[in-house]
Amino acid sequence: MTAPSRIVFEYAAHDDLVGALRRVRAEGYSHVEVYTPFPSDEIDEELPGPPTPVGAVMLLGGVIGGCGAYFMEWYAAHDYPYNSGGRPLNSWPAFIPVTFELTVLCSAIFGLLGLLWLCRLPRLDHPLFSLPQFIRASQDRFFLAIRTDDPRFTPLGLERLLEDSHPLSKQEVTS
Amino acid sequence: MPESRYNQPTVPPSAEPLVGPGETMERINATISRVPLTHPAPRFWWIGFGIAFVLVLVLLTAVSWLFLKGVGIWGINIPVAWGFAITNFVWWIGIGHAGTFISAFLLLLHQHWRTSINRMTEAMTLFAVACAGMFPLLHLGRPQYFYWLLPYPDTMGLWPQWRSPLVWDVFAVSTYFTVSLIFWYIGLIPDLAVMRDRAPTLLRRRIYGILSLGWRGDGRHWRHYEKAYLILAGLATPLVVSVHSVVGMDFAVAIVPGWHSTIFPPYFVAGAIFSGFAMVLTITIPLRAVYGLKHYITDRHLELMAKILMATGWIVAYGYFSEFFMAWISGDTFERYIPINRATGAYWPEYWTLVICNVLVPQALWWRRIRRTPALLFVISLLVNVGMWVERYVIVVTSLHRDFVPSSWGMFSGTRWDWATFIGSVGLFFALMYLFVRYIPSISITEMKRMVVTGEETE
Amino acid sequence: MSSLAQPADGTDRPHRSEPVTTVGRATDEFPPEASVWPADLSRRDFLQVMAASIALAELSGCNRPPSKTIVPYVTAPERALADGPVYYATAMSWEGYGRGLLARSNSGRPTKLDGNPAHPESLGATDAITQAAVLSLYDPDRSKTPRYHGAPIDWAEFQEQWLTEHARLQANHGAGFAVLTEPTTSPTVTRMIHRLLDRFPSARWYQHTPLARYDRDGRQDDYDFTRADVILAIEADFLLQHPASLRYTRAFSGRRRIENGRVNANRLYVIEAGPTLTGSMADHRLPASPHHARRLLAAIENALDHRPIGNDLSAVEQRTVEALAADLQAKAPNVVCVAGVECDDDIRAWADAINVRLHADGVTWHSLPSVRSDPDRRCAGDLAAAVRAIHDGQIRTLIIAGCNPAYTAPADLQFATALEKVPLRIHLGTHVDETAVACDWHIPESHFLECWSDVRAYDGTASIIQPLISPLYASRSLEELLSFLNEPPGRDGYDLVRETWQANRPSADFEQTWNGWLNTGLVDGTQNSRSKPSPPARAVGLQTSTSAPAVTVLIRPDPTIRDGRWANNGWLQELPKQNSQMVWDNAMYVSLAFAERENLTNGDEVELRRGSDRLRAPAWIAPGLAADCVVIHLGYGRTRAGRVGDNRGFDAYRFRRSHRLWSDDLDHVAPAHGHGWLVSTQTHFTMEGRDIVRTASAADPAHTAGLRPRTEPSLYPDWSYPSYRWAMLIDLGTCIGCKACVLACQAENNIPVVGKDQVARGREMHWIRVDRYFEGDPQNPQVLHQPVPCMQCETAPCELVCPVAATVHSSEGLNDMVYNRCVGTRYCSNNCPYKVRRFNFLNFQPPKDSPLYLQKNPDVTVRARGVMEKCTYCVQRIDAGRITAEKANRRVRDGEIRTACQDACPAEAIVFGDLSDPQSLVSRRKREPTEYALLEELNTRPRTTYLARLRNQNPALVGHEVPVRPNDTTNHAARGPVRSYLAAPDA
Amino acid sequence: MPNDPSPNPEQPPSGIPLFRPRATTVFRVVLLGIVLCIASTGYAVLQYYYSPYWNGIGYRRSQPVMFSHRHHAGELHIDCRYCHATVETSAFAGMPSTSTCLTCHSQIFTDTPMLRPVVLSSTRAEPLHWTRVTALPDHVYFNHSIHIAKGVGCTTCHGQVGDMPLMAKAEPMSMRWCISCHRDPAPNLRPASEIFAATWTPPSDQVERGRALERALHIDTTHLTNCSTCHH
Repeated sequence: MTAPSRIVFEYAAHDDLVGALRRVRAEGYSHVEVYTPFPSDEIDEELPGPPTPVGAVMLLGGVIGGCGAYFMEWYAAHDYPYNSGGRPLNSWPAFIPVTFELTVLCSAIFGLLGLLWLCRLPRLDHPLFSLPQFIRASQDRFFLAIRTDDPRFTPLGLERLLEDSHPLSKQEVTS
Repeated sequence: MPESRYNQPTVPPSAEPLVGPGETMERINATISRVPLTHPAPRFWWIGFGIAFVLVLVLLTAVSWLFLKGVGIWGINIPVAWGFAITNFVWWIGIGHAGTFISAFLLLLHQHWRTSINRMTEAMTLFAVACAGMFPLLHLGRPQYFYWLLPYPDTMGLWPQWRSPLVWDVFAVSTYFTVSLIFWYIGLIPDLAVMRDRAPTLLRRRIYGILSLGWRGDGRHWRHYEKAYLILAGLATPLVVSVHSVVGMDFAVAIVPGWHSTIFPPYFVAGAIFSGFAMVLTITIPLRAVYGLKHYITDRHLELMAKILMATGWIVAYGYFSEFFMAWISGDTFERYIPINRATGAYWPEYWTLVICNVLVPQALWWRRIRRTPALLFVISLLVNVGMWVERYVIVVTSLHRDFVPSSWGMFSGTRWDWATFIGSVGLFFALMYLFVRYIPSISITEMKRMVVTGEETE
Repeated sequence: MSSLAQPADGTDRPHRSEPVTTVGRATDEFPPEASVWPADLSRRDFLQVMAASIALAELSGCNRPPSKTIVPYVTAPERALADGPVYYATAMSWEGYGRGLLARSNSGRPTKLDGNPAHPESLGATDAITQAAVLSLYDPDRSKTPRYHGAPIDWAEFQEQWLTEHARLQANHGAGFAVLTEPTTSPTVTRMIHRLLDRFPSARWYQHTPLARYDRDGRQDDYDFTRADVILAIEADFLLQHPASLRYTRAFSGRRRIENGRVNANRLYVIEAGPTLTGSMADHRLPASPHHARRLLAAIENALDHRPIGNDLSAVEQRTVEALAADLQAKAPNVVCVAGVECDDDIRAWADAINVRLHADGVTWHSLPSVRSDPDRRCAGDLAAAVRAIHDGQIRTLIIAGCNPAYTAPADLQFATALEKVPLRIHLGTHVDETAVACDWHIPESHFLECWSDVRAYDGTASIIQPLISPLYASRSLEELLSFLNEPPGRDGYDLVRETWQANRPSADFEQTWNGWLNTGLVDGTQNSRSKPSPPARAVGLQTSTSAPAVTVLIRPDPTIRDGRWANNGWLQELPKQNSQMVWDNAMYVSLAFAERENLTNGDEVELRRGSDRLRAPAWIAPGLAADCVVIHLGYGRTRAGRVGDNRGFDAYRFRRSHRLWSDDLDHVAPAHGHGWLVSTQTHFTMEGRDIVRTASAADPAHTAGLRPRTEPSLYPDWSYPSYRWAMLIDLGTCIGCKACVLACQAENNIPVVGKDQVARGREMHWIRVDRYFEGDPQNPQVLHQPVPCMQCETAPCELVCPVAATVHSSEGLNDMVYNRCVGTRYCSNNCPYKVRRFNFLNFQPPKDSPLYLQKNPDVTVRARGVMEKCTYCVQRIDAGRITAEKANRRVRDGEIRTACQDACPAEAIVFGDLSDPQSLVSRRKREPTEYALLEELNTRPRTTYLARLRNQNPALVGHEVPVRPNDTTNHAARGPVRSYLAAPDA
Repeated sequence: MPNDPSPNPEQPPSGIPLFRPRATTVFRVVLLGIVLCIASTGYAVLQYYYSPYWNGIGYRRSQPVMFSHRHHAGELHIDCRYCHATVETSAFAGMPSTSTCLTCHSQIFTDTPMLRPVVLSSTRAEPLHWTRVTALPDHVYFNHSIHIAKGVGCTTCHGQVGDMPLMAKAEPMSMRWCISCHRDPAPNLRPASEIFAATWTPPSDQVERGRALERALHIDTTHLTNCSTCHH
C-alpha cells in the first residue's frame, strides 16, 4: 500500500497554527500533523494522540539498572569471598553508591533509546523534506499537515475550513 | 505573552527581561547560528585556540614522560601519596557540576534565565568531566591496568573491591559523563536541525543533518521529547549531588584526620557548584562580548549567577567553619591538630589564600554595582577558581602531611611535571570549549525562540 | 590492551630452577640513585613514547606468552641445589674480631647472613653491618682484575713481575721489604706473615687501623652485664660499637625484660659527650665533654669517699653524682664502670680503679687475653712507624694488604706523600680504592663468602670462614696472596687454613674434627677463659684542667659505615644513622645550645679551626650533645669507594692528628656561610603529646604502664580465625634501636636502595623502621626507640579502600599485599595510620644484568615500578614453615617460624608466633601488663603490639629532673633552631 | 500564495531533499554496526584470553631432544621421580641432568641421531636447554612437594603424560583454574599409590573418595585461598 499524501499548510505565527489546529480538531480530523520550530503547550493540548510512554521506559531502565548493580556487587563479593578490613561480605552500605549510579545510568540510556524508538528516529529522509518551504519548519514557520487518509478528509472541506486561517502556502506532498 | 505567567515565587518578578528588546525568531536564528556558521571574530578564536592547543601539547609531553618514568616524577611521597592529580580531579569534577546544575536543577525550578546559558554550561560540564576523568587514570602507579577497576570475568576470578570509594568514583564519573552527554545531545537535536537548514554548504548540511537524526519538529515527537528531557533533568539533579558526594567520600571514608568528616559530601557539592559557576562566568563574560550575545546573556544573567556564587560561597565558608568546630567538639587529639596545622602550619599561605579567595572575595557581591560590572565579576570568578583549586590542594596535602604518627610526618611540593599536567589539562579544557563554540550553537536556539514567542519554558 | 590473564608485569625474580654458580660479567650501570632523567633518552625515543602514550597503545600481552627455557645440570652436584635454601656455618670479621654466621645459600648464591646461635659472640643475633655484608659480595664496583698502574692485567703478568722481585728479595734477605696489614686475629694470616718474615728475615710487618684497639697491654676488658645492677658508662657505646656488643646487648637487655609483670632491672648511668645508642638507653645521662667528664669523675670519687664533691658542677649533676655514688656503693660488687676504648688512658685507668674499689673485678669486670695476633711481637709497629721507615728509606717494596691507609691515615702523617717514595707498591683490596691508585700493582681481594680463612672472636673463639660461592672475579684472599708472595705461585686458601689447624690441633681423625668445626661454625676449645683483672694498684690520678678549651671535637667511626670500609654498601648508606636518623652523609654534630646561640638549622655550614687547619661541614643539631663539643664521623668524603660511596659527606681524617685520634681541643668553631644538603628519614622528633611510645617504670611496671589494649566494639560481626593467628610483640624495654632488624628485613625481602635524593623526597623503602623520639629537656632528652613494621591490623583501614583487592586479610590474620594485583592508587598508604606502606614511585630495581640480583631472595617477588609494598611478617617463611608442618601432618611448632627482624635482633625484643596457642611465647609475652597497641583508639586491632619502654630511674632523682611532659618539648620546640630541629624542618 | 524567500541566502535546489531514503537505512545499519562491533570485540578479547591458544594448551613446543613421555613414562613405566627427583622434597620438581639420561642411554640407543644432543651435552659439558612447557608467572609461588604430599597427582595438572609423545601443556594454569581446586580439592585427590600414575582417570565415586582423603590428609582449605598462599 502506498503511503497517503499530505496537504500541508504553512503559517507564519505560532497562534495562526494553533487557530488552524483548533478548527481541524473541531471538525474531527484525527490524522493531523504539526511541525514547529519549538514545542508549545497549546499545540500539544490540541494535538490528538496518546500520552507518551517514555516515562515508563525510563522507570523500567532504572529498575533494571538498580537491581542489576546491587546483584552484581553482591555476586562479586560472594563469588570470590575475602576479608577486606574485617567488613562482612555483604557490606550493603558500601554497595549503595554504585547501585544508585547505575540506576541513573540505565534509566538515562533507556530514555535516549526510548525517545529515538518512539520518534522512529533516526530518519534522515521524509516526504516533507521535499517541500521547499519545509526548510523553515525548524526555524520560524509553523506547518499543519492533514493526511489524505483521514476519514473526515475531503479536499474541498479542508480548503474551506482553513481558507481564512491565513496560511502562507498550501501544498500537497505525496510520498 | 506576559512572562509573569510562568513566574514562580522562587525568583522575584522582575521588570527586566531575560532577552534583549526587539527579538524575533529569525533574529535569534541568525545571531546564534552566525557564530558556528560564519565564524566571526576569527582572530580571537585562533589566538585563544592556539594558546590552548600549545598547552595540550604540554599535557601530552607530561603524560608521555609520566608513562615513561612513573608517578615518581611528581612530588608525591609517603606520607603525602596523593598530590596534584587528585587535587585536579576534584577541582575539575567540581567545575563540571555547574552545567548539569543549571540545566537540570534550575529547569525543575522553572528558572527561565537558565535558557541562555544551559547549552554552554552543559558543554563545559562534559569537557570538565573529561579533564577530571583523565587524572584518576594518570595517577595510577600502573595505569596500564586501570581496567581492573571494572567488573569483568577475568581469568583470575577476581572482581573490583566494591567497598572502595575509588570504585564508586569510576561509576559515578562515568555515569555523570554519559548522562550529561545524553542530556546535552537531546537538547541539541532541534538546534542541529536548525543548523542543517541554515548551513551554507551541502556537506555541512549533510553533517548537521546526520547529527540531527532527521529531526523535523513533529508535534508528537515534541511530546516524547519534552517528557524525556524533563525526566532526564529529574535524574540529573540527584546525580549531580551524588557524584560530588562520592568524590567527597573518597576522603570522608578514610580515617585520615581532616578527611574523616561527615560534612564532606554536602560541603563538596556546594564547593563544586561554587567553582562551577565561577567557571561559567569566566567563560560567558568574554564570550558574550566577543560574539555579541549580550541580548541573550544579559547583565541580569550575570547578576543571578553572581548571587548563586555568593550563596554557595557561604555554604563553603560554613564547611570551613565546621571543620574547626567539629575538630574542637570531637576532643580528639589528631582531629584537633589538623585545622590548627592548616591555619598555622607549613601550609598557612595556601590556607589563607583559599579563605581570602573563597570567603572574603565573594562578599564583594553584596554590592549590586559589582554584580553588574562584568569586568569585576570576571576577576572575582578567576579568584574563586584559584581559591577552589587551592582548597582541594589544602584538603589533600595538609591532611596527609601530618597525620597520626609524628615520626612519619613529611612535606609535599609539586614538581614541574605536576604543574605541566595541571596547566595542560586547563589547555585541554579550553581547546575543547573553543571547538564547541566554533561548531555548535552555544545558546539553545529553540528554547530562545520559544521563550520569545510563547514565554514558555521547556518542561 | 593488556592481557586479562595474569599479567607478565615485570614483577620478576631470579629464576629458582637455574643453578647459578658464577657470574660472567658484572654490569657497570648500577645507579645508586634512581635519577629522574635518564641520560640515554634520545629525542627520538621520547617522541616514540609520546606517540605511544597518545594512542595509549599497550600492545604487549596480545601474543601468546613467549617460551622460557629451563636448564638442568650436566651432572648434578652431590647436594642438589634444587630449590630450598641451604645454610652454612661460617664467620665474618668485624674489624678483625670474629662473629659466627649462618649463611643462607639459594641455588648456590649466598643471599642472607644470620647469627650462629652456637657462637658465643653472636648468640644467633647480628648487627646491621653483618646483615649488609652480603651485599658487598655482589657490589658491582668491586675490583675484578689485577691492575698495573690502573690498567687491567692478568695474574700471570703480576706473577712474572713478582718472581723477579722475589729473587731479588731472597738475595738480600728481604731488605727493604715491608708488609702493612690491619691488625688481625686470624691464625692463618698470622702464620703466613710469620712464614714470610721467616723467609725474609729483614722484612718488616706493620699494622694499621684507623679504628680503636679493643685491647691494651695484651689484655681485653670484658664485662658481665647479667650480674651488673648498676652500670656507669663513660664514653662507652658497648651496645653498638664493640666486638662483643651482641653478647653485651643480650646481657643488658636481659636485665630489662619484664616477665610475669616483674623485672629485675639494671640501672644505667651514662657520662658522654656525643649521643650514642648506649646513651639513649641510659636511665640517667650526663652530657659532658672529656674535660668536664673528668670533673664529674673526680666528684664521683669524692662522693664515694664521702668528701664534698666540689661545686664546679650544676645542681642536676651534683644530685646525680651523689645518687650514683650511693647507688654504686649500695649495689657493689654487682656494679660495673665501663670506660670507652676511645677514652684517654687516665679515664680508663680511673674506671679500673673504681671497679677494683667496688670489688667488681672478677664479678662484673673481667679480663681476657688479647686475641689480636702476633703474640711474639713480630710486628714492627703501626703506620707512623711505617712512615718513619719510609722516610728513612728502609722500605723499598711495600705490600699494603686489606687496608686503605691512603684514605684512613691521620692527616699529620702525610702518608700519601710518603708512599710515593716507595719504589714498588703492591696493594690488595676489594676495591680500586684511594690506596690502590697510589700503588703500582693492585690485586683484587676476595670477599669472605668467596674464600677460606679463619678468625677469632673477642672471647677467643675461633671459627673457620668457609666460602659459599667460588670467587666471582679473579681475586685472592689475604692468605693466598701472602702464600704467593712467600713462595710463588702460592697455594690454595683451603690448604693453608687446613694446614694451620692441622698444626694447631693434630689428631688422628682430623678430617672428622675439621668437618665438625665446619658444621658447628666454631673450633671447640678455643674460647679464652676470663681472669680477674690485675690493674696497677692505684691508677694515675685524673688530670682535671681548670681551663676548658673553647670546644672539643670528638672523632668517632660512623655508626653504619665505620671507618669508610662499608662506604660503597648501599644498604648501610641508606640505613638511618642510629644516633641521628640521617642517611647517605656524615655531618658536624653540634649541640642544641650552640645551634640556638648561633641560630643554626640542620645543614648550615660550620667551620672548625685548629691553628691553620680548617674543616667546614654542614651542621646536624644533636640534642643531648654536650654544649661545648662537636662530633664528626669518619668514613665519608671518599673519592675511590665506588659509585655508591664516592663524594659523600666530608673527610674527617683530614682533621685527625695521630696523637689525638679520638678527641681534640679547638680554639675556634663558628658558623660559616653556606648550606649543605642533609637528609634524614625522620624530620619530627617530638610525640606532640600523643600516646605513641609508652613508658613504664621498672619499679612498678603494672601500675605505670597504663591501659591494656582495648578492642572497642565494632558495628560489624567479627571474623573468625579458625587456624593460626600470627602476631608479633615488640619489647620497647629491651630494644636498643640498633636497626639490625631494618637491614635483616631489607636482605630478606629484596628491598631496593633508592638513594639520597629519593629519601629526601620521602620515598625510602624500609619495611620496618626504627623511630626515635625525644622527651623532656631538649638539651639532654630522653631518647625513645620504636621499631614500626606493618601492624597487620585485623580491621585494616588499608584493605577497605583498595579498589582492586590487592591487599586483603588472610584467614590467619595477615594483611596480605599482592604486588601483582596492585594498580598503585596509593589510597592504602594514605589510609594507613602507621604509615608503614612503601611505594615504588620509580623503578628502584638495579638494571637487569646487575650482579646485585644474585643477592635477591628467590622466595620474595621483586616489585615492579608502581606497586605498593609493606611488611608481610615474612610470609614466605610462614608458608615454608606451614608446608613443612603439613607434610608431617602436624601443626607449626612455637618458634619454628621466625621473622627476619626477629632473627637479627640482638636484644630478643621481637617475638613472633601464633596467638591461637595460649602457651606460645608471643601469647605469654602479650599477657605482660605493659603491653599496648599503637593508636589503639582507632580500633584497628593490630596484631603487632608493644611492651612499654622501661625506665629504671634512681628514686632519689625522680622528680628532681626537668619535668618530662611532652608539652614542654613542644614549647621548647617553639624556639627558633630547636623548632627547626625537633618540630620538623620538613620544607 | 505569497512565499517569501527563505532567510538563508543559498537555499538548496528546491524539491531535492538532503538525503534519499537509502541514506536512512544506511545510517541505521551503521549505527547498529558500531554498537555490535564494540560488543563483539569485547567478547572476542575475553574469549581469546580464555582460549587454549592463549593458554598454550596442547601446543607442543620444540625441544632440543624429541623426548617422549609416552614411551618412557607410559610404556616403560619409568617412575616420574626417576628424572624429576626433587618433586617430593622441594618446590621445584627437578629436571634430569644429562648424566641421568645417560644412566640408561650410555648403554642403549647411544649413537642414534635423536640422542645426539644428549651425548654432545655430556661430552662438551654443556647443559641441555629445554623449552619450558608449563611456566608460571614469576610472582606465583608453586610448591610441588606439598601438592604431592596432599594427594594431588602429576597428571591432575600436567595431563595424561603417559599419552604424550611430546610434552604439551594440558591445563590453562590460570589463577581461576588454580583457585577452583584450592577451594574444593576433593575432585582431584587420589591415594598415595596413584600419585605418580602416568595416566589416571578418577573413579566414579571420586567425590566421596576425595572427601575421605581430604579428611585423612588433614587438608585445611581455609588458608588455601589466601593470597599469600601463592603470592609473596
